[in-house]
Amino acid sequence: MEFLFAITIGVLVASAVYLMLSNHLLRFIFGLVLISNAANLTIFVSGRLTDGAPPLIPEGADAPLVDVANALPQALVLTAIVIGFGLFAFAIVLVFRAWTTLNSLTPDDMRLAEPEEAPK
Amino acid sequence: MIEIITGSLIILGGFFAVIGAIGLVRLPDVLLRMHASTKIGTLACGVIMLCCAVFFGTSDIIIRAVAVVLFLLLTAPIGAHMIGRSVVSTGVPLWKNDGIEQSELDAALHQEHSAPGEPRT
Amino acid sequence: MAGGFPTDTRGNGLTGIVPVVFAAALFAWFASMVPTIAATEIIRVSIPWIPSLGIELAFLVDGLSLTFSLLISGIGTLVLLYSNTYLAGHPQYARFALFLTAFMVSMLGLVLADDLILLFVFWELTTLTSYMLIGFSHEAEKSRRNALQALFVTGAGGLAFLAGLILLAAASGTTSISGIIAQGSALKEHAMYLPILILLLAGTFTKSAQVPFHFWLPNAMAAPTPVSAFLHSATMVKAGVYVMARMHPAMSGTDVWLWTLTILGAVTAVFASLLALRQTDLKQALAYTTLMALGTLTLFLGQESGYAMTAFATFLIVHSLYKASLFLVVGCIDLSTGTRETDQLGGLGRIMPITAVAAALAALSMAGFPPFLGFIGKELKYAGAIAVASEPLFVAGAALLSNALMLAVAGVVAFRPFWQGSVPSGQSPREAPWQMWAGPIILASLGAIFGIYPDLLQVALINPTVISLTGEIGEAKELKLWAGINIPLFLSIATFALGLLFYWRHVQLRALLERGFQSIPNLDKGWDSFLDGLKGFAKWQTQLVQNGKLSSYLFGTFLTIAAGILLTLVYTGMPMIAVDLSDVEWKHTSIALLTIAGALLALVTNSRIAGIAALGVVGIGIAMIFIVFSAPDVAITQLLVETLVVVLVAVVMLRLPSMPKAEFRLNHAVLSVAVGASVSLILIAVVSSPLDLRLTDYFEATSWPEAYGRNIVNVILVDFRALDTFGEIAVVVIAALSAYALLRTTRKGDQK
Amino acid sequence: MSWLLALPVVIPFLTAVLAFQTRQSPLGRWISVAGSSVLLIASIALMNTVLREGVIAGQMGNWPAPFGITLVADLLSAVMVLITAIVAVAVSIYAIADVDEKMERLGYHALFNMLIAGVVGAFITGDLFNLYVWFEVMLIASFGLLVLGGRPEQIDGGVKYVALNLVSTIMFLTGIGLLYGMTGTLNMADLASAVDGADQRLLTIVAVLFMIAFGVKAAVFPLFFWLPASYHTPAFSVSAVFAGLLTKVGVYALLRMFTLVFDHDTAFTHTILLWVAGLTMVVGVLGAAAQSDMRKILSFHIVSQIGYMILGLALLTPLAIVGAVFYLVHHIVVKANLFLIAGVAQRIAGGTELSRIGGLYKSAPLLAVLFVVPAFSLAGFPPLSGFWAKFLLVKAALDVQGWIIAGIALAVGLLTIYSMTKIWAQAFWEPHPDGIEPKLSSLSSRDRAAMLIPIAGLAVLTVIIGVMPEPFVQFAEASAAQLLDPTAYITAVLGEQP
Amino acid sequence: MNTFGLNIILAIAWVAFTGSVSLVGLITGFVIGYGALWLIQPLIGTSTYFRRVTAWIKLVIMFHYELIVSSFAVAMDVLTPKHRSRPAIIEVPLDVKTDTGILLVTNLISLTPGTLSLDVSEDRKTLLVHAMFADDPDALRKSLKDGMERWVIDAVEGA
Amino acid sequence: MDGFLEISLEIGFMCIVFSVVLAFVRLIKGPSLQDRVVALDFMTVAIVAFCGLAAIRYGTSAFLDVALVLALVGFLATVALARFAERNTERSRERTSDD
Amino acid sequence: MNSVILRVGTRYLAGLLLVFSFYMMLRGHNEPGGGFIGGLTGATGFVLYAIACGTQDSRAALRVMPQTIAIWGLGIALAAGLFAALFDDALFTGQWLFIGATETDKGLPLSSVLVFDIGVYLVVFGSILTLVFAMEEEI
Ligand code: NA
Ligand code: NA
Repeated sequence: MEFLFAITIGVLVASAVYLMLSNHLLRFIFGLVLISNAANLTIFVSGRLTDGAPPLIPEGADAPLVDVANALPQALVLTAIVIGFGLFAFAIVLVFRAWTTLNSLTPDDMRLAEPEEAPK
Repeated sequence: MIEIITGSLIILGGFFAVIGAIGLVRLPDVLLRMHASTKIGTLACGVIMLCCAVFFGTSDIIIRAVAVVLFLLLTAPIGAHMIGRSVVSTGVPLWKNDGIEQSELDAALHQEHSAPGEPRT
Repeated sequence: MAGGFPTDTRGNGLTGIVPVVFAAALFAWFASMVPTIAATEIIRVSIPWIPSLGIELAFLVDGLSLTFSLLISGIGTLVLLYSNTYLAGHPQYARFALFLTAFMVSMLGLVLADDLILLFVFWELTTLTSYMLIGFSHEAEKSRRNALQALFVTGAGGLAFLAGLILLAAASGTTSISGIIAQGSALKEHAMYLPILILLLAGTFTKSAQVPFHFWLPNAMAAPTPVSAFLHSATMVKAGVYVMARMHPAMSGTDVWLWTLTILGAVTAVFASLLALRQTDLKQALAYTTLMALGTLTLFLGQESGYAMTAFATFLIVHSLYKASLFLVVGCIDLSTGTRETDQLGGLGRIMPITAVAAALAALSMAGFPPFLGFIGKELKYAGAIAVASEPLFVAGAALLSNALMLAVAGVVAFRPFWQGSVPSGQSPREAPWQMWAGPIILASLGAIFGIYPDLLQVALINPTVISLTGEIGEAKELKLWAGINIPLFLSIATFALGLLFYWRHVQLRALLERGFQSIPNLDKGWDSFLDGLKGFAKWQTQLVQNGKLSSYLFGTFLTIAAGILLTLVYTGMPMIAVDLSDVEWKHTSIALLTIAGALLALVTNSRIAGIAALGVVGIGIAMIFIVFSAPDVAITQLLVETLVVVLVAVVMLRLPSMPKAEFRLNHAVLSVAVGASVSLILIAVVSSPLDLRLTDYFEATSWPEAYGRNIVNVILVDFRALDTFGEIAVVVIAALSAYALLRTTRKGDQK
Repeated sequence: MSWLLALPVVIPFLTAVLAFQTRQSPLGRWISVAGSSVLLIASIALMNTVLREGVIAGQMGNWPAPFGITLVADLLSAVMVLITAIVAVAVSIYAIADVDEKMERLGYHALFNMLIAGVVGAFITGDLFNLYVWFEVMLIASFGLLVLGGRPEQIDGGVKYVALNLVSTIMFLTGIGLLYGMTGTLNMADLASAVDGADQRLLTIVAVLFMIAFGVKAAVFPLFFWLPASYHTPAFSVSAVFAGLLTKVGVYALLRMFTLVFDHDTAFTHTILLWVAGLTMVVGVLGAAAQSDMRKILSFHIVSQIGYMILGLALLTPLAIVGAVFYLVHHIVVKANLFLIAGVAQRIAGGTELSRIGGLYKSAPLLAVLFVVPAFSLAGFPPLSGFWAKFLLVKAALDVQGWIIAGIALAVGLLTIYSMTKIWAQAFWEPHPDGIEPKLSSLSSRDRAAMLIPIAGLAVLTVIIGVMPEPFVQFAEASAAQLLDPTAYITAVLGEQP
Repeated sequence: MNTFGLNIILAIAWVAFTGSVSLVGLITGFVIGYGALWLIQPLIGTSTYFRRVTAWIKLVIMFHYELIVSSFAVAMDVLTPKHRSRPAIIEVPLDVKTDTGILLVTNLISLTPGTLSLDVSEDRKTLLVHAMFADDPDALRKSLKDGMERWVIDAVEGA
Repeated sequence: MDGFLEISLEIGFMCIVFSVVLAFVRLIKGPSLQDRVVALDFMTVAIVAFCGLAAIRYGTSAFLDVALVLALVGFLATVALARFAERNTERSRERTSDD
Repeated sequence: MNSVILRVGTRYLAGLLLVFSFYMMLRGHNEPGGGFIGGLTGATGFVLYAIACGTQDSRAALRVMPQTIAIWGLGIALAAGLFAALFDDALFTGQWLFIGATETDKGLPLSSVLVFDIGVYLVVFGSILTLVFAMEEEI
C-alpha cells in the first residue's frame, strides 16, 4: 500500500518541481500547492496506512478497541496543511503584488534587486 | 433484510452517479451537462445518504444524513445558478437541436466550440 | 603641506603637547631600565589573559627589546614634537596624533611582547594604525590606494605570519617566546621547522618590505613626512627584522635560515641602493635606502658570528638615528621650498644653516665617515661579512657595493641641496622653526657622540642585544673607531673611493639605471593589475553564481537536492527495500491514479482554470486517501483548505494575465524526475522496515483517561503537542498580517 | 524551571499581541522596546540557570518526553537566546528612528516580535517537528518584514527569497516525515539513540536531506542565492535582524542535528560539510568583492562567514566547535551592527551605494569610530572579537593538518579586509561626490539617540569580547563539550537512561 | 420569515448536529443560533409571515415526485445515443415576491431535472430558465407557474 | 458483514470512482471555463457520496462528518470560479477564454 | 455580486455555516472537528457573504476588524497555555473543571484546552477573513 502512494508522491514532487522551474510565477504557485500536498502525504505515509479505523475512542471505552490508524502523523499533517495554507496565501498575494508593481510574472525579468550589470 | 435494502440502494445511487457523469461527458453543451451533473449527482448523494440512514438507523446518523441532503439541496442549485448565469453573461455558445445525427453533431460542436471559451491546445 | 612653514608655530595646543610628553615619559621610563639590562639582567612581567588557550599578557625587557623600545619612544618623541609644528593647525591633527601615538604604543607592545599571539596582536595593530596614517590625507585618491596597498601586502604577510605562529606554538607546545627560546635547538629538529620558517619569513619580509615585497614601501611615503620618518625608517619596517632577530636563537643556524636570509638580504641591499640612487625625490631616495638598511640587517641575521650580531645591533641603532633625522630634514626642505626634487633644490646651506648641519651630520654617519657611529657600523659590517663562514666574498662584495651607493645617496640627499647650486627663482626658503630642527639635530649628533664614545652604547645596549641574539655575552665584539690596519679598513677606503665616484657621476648613473630598470617588471603596476584581476574574477564568478535569475537559483537548489541524494545513494549503496503489494485494493490504485492524473494535468495545461481544477482534483484525490486511510479530521481540513485555495486563486487571477504556452525543457524534466524519484525511493526504503509506535501507543492509552478526549488527533493537537498548534496558529496570523500589509502597503496605511 | 524555558518564547508573542493592538499609536514601538528588554532579562535568567545547573529541560503540558514537546536549553541554546534578545533590544530601539508610521500601522512591531519568537523557539526547542514550526513562524514573519513597505525591489527580492525558502521548508518537512517513519519519534534527544536502530545507509541519505534543508536556511554554497538577492532591499532594522539572526538559526540547526543525531557517519557527512565550508567562504567573499553597495557587500559576507561556522562543525574537534560557537556569537553582534551603521549612512549620506556617498570620516567621525570596530572585527583584526573567532578556527584546522582549508580561511580573511577597507575608503575617506558633508547632527536628536545607542552598545560588546575573550572562550569550550558529548542533554530531556 | 422563525430553524439545526434531541440541546442551539443571527443581522429582512404546514408538506412531496420523474427523462436522454432534447432558454414571469419564495422557486426549478433557473432579473419580475425539453415553451412556462411556483407561494406566502 | 452488501458496496465504490474519472475527462476536455467548473463541482458531490459509502463500509459515522462539511462548503469553490468567469469577461470582453 | 439568488441563499447559508462551525469546534475534542475545522468553516460563511454582498456589508456584519479577531484569538490561545501557571504546571498543561461530576459520569467539562481550541478557531477565522476581505477590496 505504502509503496503505491510513495510512487504517487514521487509523481507529485516531479510535476511540482517541473512547474516551479518553469519561469512563471503562476506555475510556481501551482507547483507549490502540489509539492506541499506531496510533503503532507509523505508524513502521512511515513506513519503507515491503516484502512478504515479512525483514531477515535468509542463511548464508554478508555482506549481504542480495535487497532486504529496512527494518530500522530495525522496531527502533524493537519498542522502542516494549515501552515502550508498560510505560506500559500502569502505567496499568492506576493505574486499578485509582483504583477501589479513589477508588471511581470516571469521572475527572470525581475532585475531591480539584482540589476543586470552591477553599478561600477 | 436491511442489508438487501441498503445494498440495492447503494447500487441505485452508484447507478445515478454514473449516469450523471456520462451526461456530463456526453451532452452537447454546458447547460445540458449541468442538467445531468447537478441534479442527478444530488440525487445519487441523496440515495446514498438514505442508505446510511437505513443502515445505521440511529437518530444522530439519520439526522446527519438528512442534514447532508438538505445542505446539498440548498447549495447545489445556487452553484448551478452561478455557473448558469456566467454561461449566459459570457455567451458561451450553446447547442441547438436541429435533428442532426450525434456523430456529425460532435464534429459540428468541435468547430463551434472553438469559439471563445477555448483553450486552443 | 608645501608652501612655507606654518606661521603659527605654537602648534596644536594640548592635542599637540600631550602626546609629546607622553612619548617622552615612555622614553624616560625605558631609559631607567638601561642599568638593569646593562647588568645583563632581564625584566619579565606576565598576566594571564586567555588561560584556556595558554595566551598570556607577557612582556619581556632584554637588550633587544630595550634597544628597540628606546629607539621607538625616543624617535617617537621627536617626531611628535616635529609633527606638532609640521601639521600646525591641521583640522585633523588630533586624529593624527592619536594614530601616531597608538602606533608607537603598538610598536612598543610588539617588541616587548613575550607571547607569540600577543606579539601578533600588536603586529596587526601596527598594520592597522599605519593604514590610518598612510591614508591620512584621505581625500587624495593616491594616498587611499597606497594605504590599501600597504595594508593588503602586510596584511597578507600577517596572515601567513599568524599561521606560522600557530604552528610554532603547536610545535613547541607554548606561546611564550622566552619559553620557546629556552627549548634551545629543539625547534630546528622539529618536522614543522621548514613550514614554520617559511610562513614566519613571509610575514617578516612583507612587513620589512624585502625584495620582492618592497614595492609598497615607497608608495607608503604618501603619508606626511613625520610618519615616513617614524614608520618607514625607525620602526614599523623594522618589526620584521625584530621578529627575525627575536627568533634568531631558536631558529638560526640551519642552511635554510642562512641562505634565505643572506641571499635575500644581500639582493635587497644592493637592489634597493641602486633604486635609491635612481630617485630624484629626496623622500623616495631615503625610502629606498631604508630598504637597503633592512636588507643589510637581514643579511646579518642570517649569520651567527659575534661580529655579525654586533654589527646588527650597531647598524640597527645607527640607521635609525641618521635615517630619522634625514627624513625630518627632508620634511623641513619640503616645507621650506615646496619641493623634494633634487634638481630643483640648491644653495639652501646659507639660508637654513641649522638644518644643513643636522643633514650633514646625519649624512656623514650614513656615509660611514669617521668619527661617526656609522663608520664603526660599517667596519663591523665588513668584519662580520668576512667572518661569515660561507661565501665571504659574496657578502663582502654586496656590502661594499651597497655602502658605496649609500655614500652617493647621502651626498645627493644631504649635501647637494645645501651646498651646490643656488636657490631656484620662485622659492623663498626660510630656516625651520626650532621644533622642527630640534629632532634632526639631536638624532644626528647622537650619531657623532656614540661614534666618539662607543662604550656608552657597548655596555648599555650592544652587549645585551647580542646576548638576546646569541645567548652568550662573549660573542659581543668591541666597538672602536680605530681597529688597526685590517681588511675592513681597506674595504672602507675602497668604499669611500667608489662612493665618491658614484656621487660625482650620479646623474649619468641615474640615466643608466633608468634604462636598466625599464626591463625589470614593476610590481607596483602589477599591484593594480592584480587588483583589477581580482575584481574581474570576483565579478565573473558572481555573475556566474548570483545571476539574478530565480529560475537558475531554483535549478541550482533542486540540482543540489537530487545530486545530494543520488550521490549519497551511490556512496551508501541501496538501503533495504521490501515492496509489499498484497494489501493494495483497486480502490487505492484508482485513487492514486486520479491524484497522479490531476498532477499531470496541472503540469501540462496552459489554461489557468484547468490548472486550478487540476489542483482541485489532486486535493480531492488526497482527501480520498485521507478518508480511505481513516483520517477524517485531516480529510475535512484538506477539503476546506483546498476550497479556500481555489477561492483565493480565483480572486487573484482576476488581475493576473493568462499563462503563456510553456515550451518543453528537457533538463528541467530530467531534474524533476530525478528529484521525484529520489523522494519516492527514500520513502519506499523508509516504509520497508516496521515503525516503532511507542508515541502513538502512549497517546491512545492516555488520550481519554488523562486528557479527557476521544478524538486522539484533536487531543494531540490541543494538548499533547499544543505548543506546535500554537506556533501554527501564529503562522496563520502572521501570514494573514503579512499578506494584509502587502496588499495594503500601497495605500495610506490600513484603514477599515 | 519549565517556565524559565517557556518565557523567552511567550514574551515576544505577548509583546506582538500588545504591539499590534496599539499599532495605530506610537505606543507600539515602546511596547516593542519594553518587550525586548523583558525578553533580555528572561534570557539572562535562563543563562544563569544553565550556567549553574547545566542543561535544563521542560516538558510542555507536563507530558513526559518523548511524548510531549520538550524545551531544552544547554549552553549553546542559552547563549543563542541571549544574543537574540540583545539583538532584539538593539533593533527595536533602532526601529524607533528607522521604521515609519506607515510600516508601524501595517504591524511592523507585531511581525518583528513574532520573528524573534520564532527564532527563540527554534533555539530552545528539543522537538524536531516543533523546530519546523518555529522555522515557519520565523520564515513567514520574515516574509512579511521583507516586503513591508512594498517598494518594487523589495517585491523582487521577496519573490526570490520566498520561492527558495519555501523549497527548503518543504524539504525540511519531508525530512521530518521520513525520519519519523524510520524512528517513530520526534524528540531530538530520543532520536539520538533511536537512529542507531535504523538502517544506517538510509540514515545517511536522510541526513543529507536535512543538510540541504538547513543549508538553504544557513545560506551555504550552493544554496545561498536567496540571501544576496533580498537582504539589501528591506528597511535597515529588518535587514539587520535578518543578517544577525536568520541564517544563524540554520547554522544552529546544523550544529545541533549533526552533533546530536547525525553523528553516525561523520567521515562522510562532515567531509561534505568541509567542502561546503570552503566553497562557501570563497564564493561568498568573492561575491562581496564584486559588489559596490554597502548592504550587498555585507550580505555576501554573511555567506562567506557562514562558511567559517560550518568549518567548525565540519572539523568536529573540540577546538573547532569552540571556534564555531565563538564565531556564531561574535558574528551576530558584528553583522547586525554593520547593517545598523549602513542605515545611518543611508540617512545622513543619502545612500549605501559606495560611489554615491562619502565624506563620513571627515564630518561624522563618531560614526567612523563606530564603523571601524565591527568592520575590522569582521575582518579579523586583533584584538577584536573576529580575530579570536578566526584564530580558533584556523588553529583547529592546522591542528588536524588541514593545510588547505586553513589557507582558504586565512585568504578569505584577507579578502574580507579588502572589502571592509573598500567601504572605509569609499564611504568614509573619499569625499562625498556631491560635495556635501554628511553630519550626524542632520538627524533629529531622537533619531540620533535611537540609532547610535544600539550601535554603540553592540560595538562595546564587540570590543569586550575581543579584549576579554577568556570568559567567552571558556563558555564556548563548555558548550562545545556539551555538543560533542550530548549525554547531559539527553539525560536532561529523557531522564537517566538504563 | 421573521427572525424568531429563523432562530428556531437554527436551534433545530443545532439539535440536528449534536444528534441529541433534548431541551438543553434546543436551548443551546437557540442561544448559539441567536449569536449567529446577531452577526448576520444586516441581512435579516423585516418581512414576517405565518406559514402553512400543509402547504409545505405538499411542496415537499410534489418536489420529490418531480425530481424522480424528470430524472428518468434526463437519464434516458443521456443514455440513448440520439439527443431528443430541444434545449432553450425561456423567460418565466415571477409572481412570488419574498426572498425566501424566490429562492425556493429557483432552487426547486433547478433541482428538478430538465429545468435550470439561470438568473432572476434585478427587478425580481422575471426568471430565466434553461429547459432541456422546450418543445413548447408556453406549455412549459405554464406548467412551471402552476406547478412549482404555485406550491411555493401557497407554502411561503400563502396567497 | 453480509456478502451482498459487500459486493454492492464494491459496486457502489466503483460507480463513484468511475463517475469521478468521467468528470475528470470533462475537466480535461473543457472546452469552456464553465465546463471545467461543472466537472469540479460534480466531483465534490461525488466525494460526498464516497464518504457516505465509506461510512457504511467501515461502520464509522466519522466519515459522515466529512460529507457534512463538504456538502455545506464545497459549492463555495464553484461560486468563486463562476464569479471569476463572469468578472473575467466583464473586465475584458475580448478575452472570454481563461487563457 | 448582483445575484438575487446568491444573496438570498447566502442569508441562510452564512448563518448555517456559522452555527455549524461552532458545532464543529465544540465537538472536536471527542469527534472529528476542532478549532481549525471550525474556524475554516466559519470563515467560509463570511467569505460567501463577502462574495455575495461585498466586503462592506460583511465587515459591517462582523463589526470587529478580522485581524483584531485573529490577534485576540492568538492572545486567548496563549492565555489558555499560561493559565497553567496559576496551578504551577508547565505551559499548555490542560486544566479541567467538571461541572456536576459523579463517579459514573464526568459531567460537563470546562477546560483550558477548550479555551485553547476557541483561540485556534478565532485565529483561523480572523486570519482568513483578514486575507480574503483585503484581497476582495484590493483586487
Ligand atoms: Na546518535
Ligand atoms: Na564614495
